[in-house]
Amino acid sequence: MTPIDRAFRLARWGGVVTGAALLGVAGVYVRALVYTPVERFQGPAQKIFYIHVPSAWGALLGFAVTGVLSILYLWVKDRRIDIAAAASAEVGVALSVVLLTTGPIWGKPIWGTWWTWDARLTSTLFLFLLFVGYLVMRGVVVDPGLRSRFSAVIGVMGLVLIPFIHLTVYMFRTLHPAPIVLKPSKPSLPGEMLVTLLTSVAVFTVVYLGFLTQRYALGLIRDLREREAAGDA
Amino acid sequence: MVGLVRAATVIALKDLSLELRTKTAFASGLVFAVLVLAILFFSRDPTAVASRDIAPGALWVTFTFASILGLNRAFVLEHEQRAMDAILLAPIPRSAIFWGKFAGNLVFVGTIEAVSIPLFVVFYDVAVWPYLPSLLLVIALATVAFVAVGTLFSAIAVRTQYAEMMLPLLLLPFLVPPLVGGVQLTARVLDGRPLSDLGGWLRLIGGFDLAFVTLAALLFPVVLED
Amino acid sequence: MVGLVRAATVIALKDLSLELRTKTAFASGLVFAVLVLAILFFSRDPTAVASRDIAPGALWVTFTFASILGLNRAFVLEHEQRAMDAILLAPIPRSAIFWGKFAGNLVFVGTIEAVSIPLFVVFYDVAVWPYLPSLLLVIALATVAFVAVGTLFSAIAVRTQYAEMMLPLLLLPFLVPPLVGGVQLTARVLDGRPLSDLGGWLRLIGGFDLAFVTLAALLFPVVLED
Amino acid sequence: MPVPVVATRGLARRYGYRPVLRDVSLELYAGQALLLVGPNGAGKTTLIRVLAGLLRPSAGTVERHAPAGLVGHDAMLYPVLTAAENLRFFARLYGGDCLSRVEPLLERIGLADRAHDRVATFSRGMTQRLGIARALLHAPTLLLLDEPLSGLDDKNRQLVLALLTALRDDGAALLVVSHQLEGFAGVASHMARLADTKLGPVVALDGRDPSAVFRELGA
Amino acid sequence: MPVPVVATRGLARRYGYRPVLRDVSLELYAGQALLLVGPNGAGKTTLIRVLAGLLRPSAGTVERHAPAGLVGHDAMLYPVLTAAENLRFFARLYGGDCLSRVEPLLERIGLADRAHDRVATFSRGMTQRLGIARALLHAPTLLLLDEPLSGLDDKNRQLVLALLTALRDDGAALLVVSHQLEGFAGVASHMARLADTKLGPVVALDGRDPSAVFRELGA
Ligand code: HEM
Ligand SMILES: Nc1ncnc2c1ncn2[C@@H]1O[C@H](COP(=O)(O)OP(=O)(O)OP(=O)(O)O)[C@@H](O)[C@H]1O
Ligand SMILES: Nc1ncnc2c1ncn2[C@@H]1O[C@H](COP(=O)(O)OP(=O)(O)OP(=O)(O)O)[C@@H](O)[C@H]1O
Ligand SMILES: [Mg+2]
Ligand SMILES: [Mg+2]
Repeated sequence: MTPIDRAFRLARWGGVVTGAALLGVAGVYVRALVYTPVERFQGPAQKIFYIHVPSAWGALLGFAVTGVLSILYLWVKDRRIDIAAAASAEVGVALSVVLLTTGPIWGKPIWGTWWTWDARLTSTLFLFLLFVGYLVMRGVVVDPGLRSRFSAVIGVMGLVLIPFIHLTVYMFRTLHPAPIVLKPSKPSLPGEMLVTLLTSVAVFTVVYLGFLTQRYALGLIRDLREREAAGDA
Repeated sequence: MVGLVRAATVIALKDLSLELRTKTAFASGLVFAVLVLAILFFSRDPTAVASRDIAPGALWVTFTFASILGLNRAFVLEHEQRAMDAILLAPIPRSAIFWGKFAGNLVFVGTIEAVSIPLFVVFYDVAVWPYLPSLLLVIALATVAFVAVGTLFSAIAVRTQYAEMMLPLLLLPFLVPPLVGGVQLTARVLDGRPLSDLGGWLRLIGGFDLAFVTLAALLFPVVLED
Repeated sequence: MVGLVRAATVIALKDLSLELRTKTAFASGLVFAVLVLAILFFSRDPTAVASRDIAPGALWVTFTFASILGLNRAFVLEHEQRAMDAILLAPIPRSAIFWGKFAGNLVFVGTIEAVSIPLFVVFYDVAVWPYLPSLLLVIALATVAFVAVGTLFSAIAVRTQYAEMMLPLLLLPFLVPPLVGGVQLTARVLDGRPLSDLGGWLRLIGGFDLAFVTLAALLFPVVLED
Repeated sequence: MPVPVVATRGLARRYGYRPVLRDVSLELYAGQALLLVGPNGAGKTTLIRVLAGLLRPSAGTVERHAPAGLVGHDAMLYPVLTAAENLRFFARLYGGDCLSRVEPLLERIGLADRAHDRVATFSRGMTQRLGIARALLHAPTLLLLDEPLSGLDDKNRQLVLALLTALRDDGAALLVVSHQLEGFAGVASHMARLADTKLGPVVALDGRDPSAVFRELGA
Repeated sequence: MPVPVVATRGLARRYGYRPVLRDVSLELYAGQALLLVGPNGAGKTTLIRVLAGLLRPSAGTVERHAPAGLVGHDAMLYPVLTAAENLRFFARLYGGDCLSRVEPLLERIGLADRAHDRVATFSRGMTQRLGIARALLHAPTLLLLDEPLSGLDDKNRQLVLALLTALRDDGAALLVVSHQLEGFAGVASHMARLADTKLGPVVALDGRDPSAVFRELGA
């Protein structure tokens, strides 16, 4: 079985996982809309919560993974690490788009404003922009070696940047709700909602993994094709 | 070590002598400042907004854009006839190239800033003189941060064949902490608050400087390899 | 005449296909808008300044800088291996080169603007939708003006070996009328004033367009000769 | 009598105040191939750029009856575009049936297999050849070539020389600047020397070897 | 036995995934002058840049015992600076007594009178010579020259060839890439051919003419 066949099989698996995960999302929403109580103060608007929060989780996960892989690449210099990092960045960007659209949609009814420059929002936003730049750069640099090294450098820089942006904006007053699940005391969310939230977070993690495998496999295939085209053993 | 400092100085001086000959930094600092000031000035309804309230923002927007143009310049020059290759051949530590460019850019951006500040005083008649020392400290801190990152990224940008667009694309996200910090501090300083009140912001920018100057210097050689 | 249009189209399409391939205009429009917005936001004391009051200024500062970078790009490309010479050899009217570049730049800057406007709605939640047509008209008018002048000057700048700095230096003074006009009009439009009230400004910018598009087209060949 | 494809009368060119060409009068007819030699800095490139219409003469006149095809020191291509994209762009600019000549030309200069790689990734000799192809796109009746063989290996030197001979025989007028004379015996019909801003007499080769005539031109 | 000034073992280089050099093993000793020939796109420039340390090999090793002097396809100068400023800048970068060599070098390559003009205003041959001067600033014991004669007129070709011979006799190791072999008889001590990514045998010339050996190298 040639590497390219293996890559294709991986891509198919990725597809399967993604498909299943997306079904899961649908399921979560049935549960969210039908079986989960309507939040007292926010009303139906709160339902967006079950996609907003998990996508936030997925996006941040994606970017974090890219950052870590970038460091790893500078160490090992294996092209597959670079491909994986890029794949993770792509998924991260996709999920941040979801996050950055659901957020404001939610914000308008709740906060009465589309946007607020609060710590979490702003850091997400710029993280998103940084990785847009990352992807544009990858599109422009043709030499794979150069592309990998540039990407890694940006990835590492980005990883270090985030806490700073967060801190920066944190020194402003903040509208965005404080963590309500990941906090020392016990979760302050009605059990029903909490369960729904946690399942949807789990589901989105699978979505992330599914997309990641797919993009990674595709990157691998493109890479192998390039080598064949160049007639390299 | 001596070699590093010497080489870095030689490189920085070369860039600066060019700047001295052309005065572009000086001139564009001037023009930029005036334009940004004009736009922001005319864009606001004087009855609604006191100029004082947007002066710091205007100041930093000017710094940012004037600097971005300057940063690109530094490596475009090296790229034109591949002069950078000849530098790489010389028996000098590669980090010397970073420090040289970094120093050159600092002076360049510094000039732009030095030119614009008086203009703000005139336009917005904010009384800076009493607070000048603290103001300069703040500006210096913020500048170091984004010049360091800018130097690293312009070395990447120049090799993408779309340097003009690529540098801002990569650099701008990194400007948030230093700029927001710079702006906040500037505003507070102009309100006459003593630096001692501003420990938080100062520490933030200081930390940012430390982190990214180091990181940029470390990663620079990776970018040069071919 | 046919020849002119054909040649201009060919040139514009070449630049645009490059842009489509790299998406730099789109991406940098995004990043620029967000950053300017962020800086201006964090720079003001929210209690003192309503975001509405600085929105127009922010909008136009973004347009200006994003465009300046784009304008430079257009001729740097031609200059790299003297490809422009090969274009000059072709049996086409030289003004075709101007119109081609002009069109290409208009689309480029237009993209940047198209990307930034929605962002302003979101960030400043200024209700533009009702005024969208008038707003677009105003933006279009001002844009034409400075892209025309910019196209002419970038052809000069690229041959000074300091293009990055020289273009803004030459261009910025010419931006004052369209920008101040644009800013004023934007502010008024957003206040819900009907265009009929704004005749003065509209005529000013309209006249500026007419004068400088013509002038630029006429002077362009002079700039190309060697 | 036939009209020259390009003719200059009392041509002069200065850069700033440094005179580079003084009183150059030259006539080039269809089917002629003039080999122009001269020391570095003599003004050969300047002359060629003036003839092409890229530089305005400081004095004197230039009459050109056809758009020139020019091969210069720079390839005049877009490094970010592929070989094919470059040629197609210029072909569209020239209009007519130029587009149909792109493929054959790439074939002819032996770059068909690299047609879809960006010029930035080409070796020097490959770029040089592509530049020559660019100059031939519109089948020019006047060809100005500034050191066309530089950077070319043996095989490609022969290939280009053959190409030029064919063009001359088809009635194009050629002006070739070169520092290496080998191989031009078959191509050049005339020869002249440009030195310290002055153009020497244009001598017909009549089959003599350029290197021989070179000495007699007093180099 | 002496150590080579530069030696490669099993050297390979790819661009992206296109292999350009495969398993190149080469040793160059002080006083040797290797004339490297090969078709366009063979990988000569790539090899030189790897030897100079500007490109990382994809596989294999390079050992260099001295900073190389490099003449490449580009002059590696600042067009906005004058000839003198360019040389002085690089001289300072190399340190030592290099600064004192600037004047003599400008003299030697016949650019003393143009020392204070910007390189942007130089003719091709002038730029080429200045690039060579730049490479000689630090009196390198290893010289890598990629088509050093391109763009040079007769006189300057002789001048550069003489310069190279002198350097070789002073014990420098030379690697010269060139498509034109005339004049290298006196300079080159060895010759090799690089073709489709492979380096052929290095043959000693022993006074034979390169063009003769060229054929025997199976070009
Ligand atoms: C790092 C990115 C983000 C994370 C981790 C995140 C996480 C969360 C969490 C956990 C909640 C639930 C809080 C609660 O209901 O009490 C929430 C609510 C919300 N988020 Fe986000 N969010 C992020 C980005 C955004 C963005 C970019 C927006 C855009 C405006 C946004 C707008 C909102 C709104 C409007 C709510 C509802 C506020 C409320 O319940 O009062 N969030 N977010
Ligand atoms: N743009 C310029 N500005 C000022 N002087 C110039 C410029 N271009 C060329 N020169 C000068 O004009 C003279 C002739 O230059 P030109 O390039 O025509 O010489 P050439 O005959 O082509 O030399 P080569 O054989 O080296 O190519 C040289 O002295 C050169 O320095
Ligand atoms: N930066 C690059 N990216 C991708 N491919 C490249 C790059 N540089 C060179 N190549 C390819 O590598 C091969 C060898 O190029 P190189 O410049 O070494 O050849 P060369 O022997 O110097 O040819 P010439 O005699 O024309 O100078 C060519 O096929 C070229 O297309
Ligand atoms: Mg010349
Ligand atoms: Mg080569």
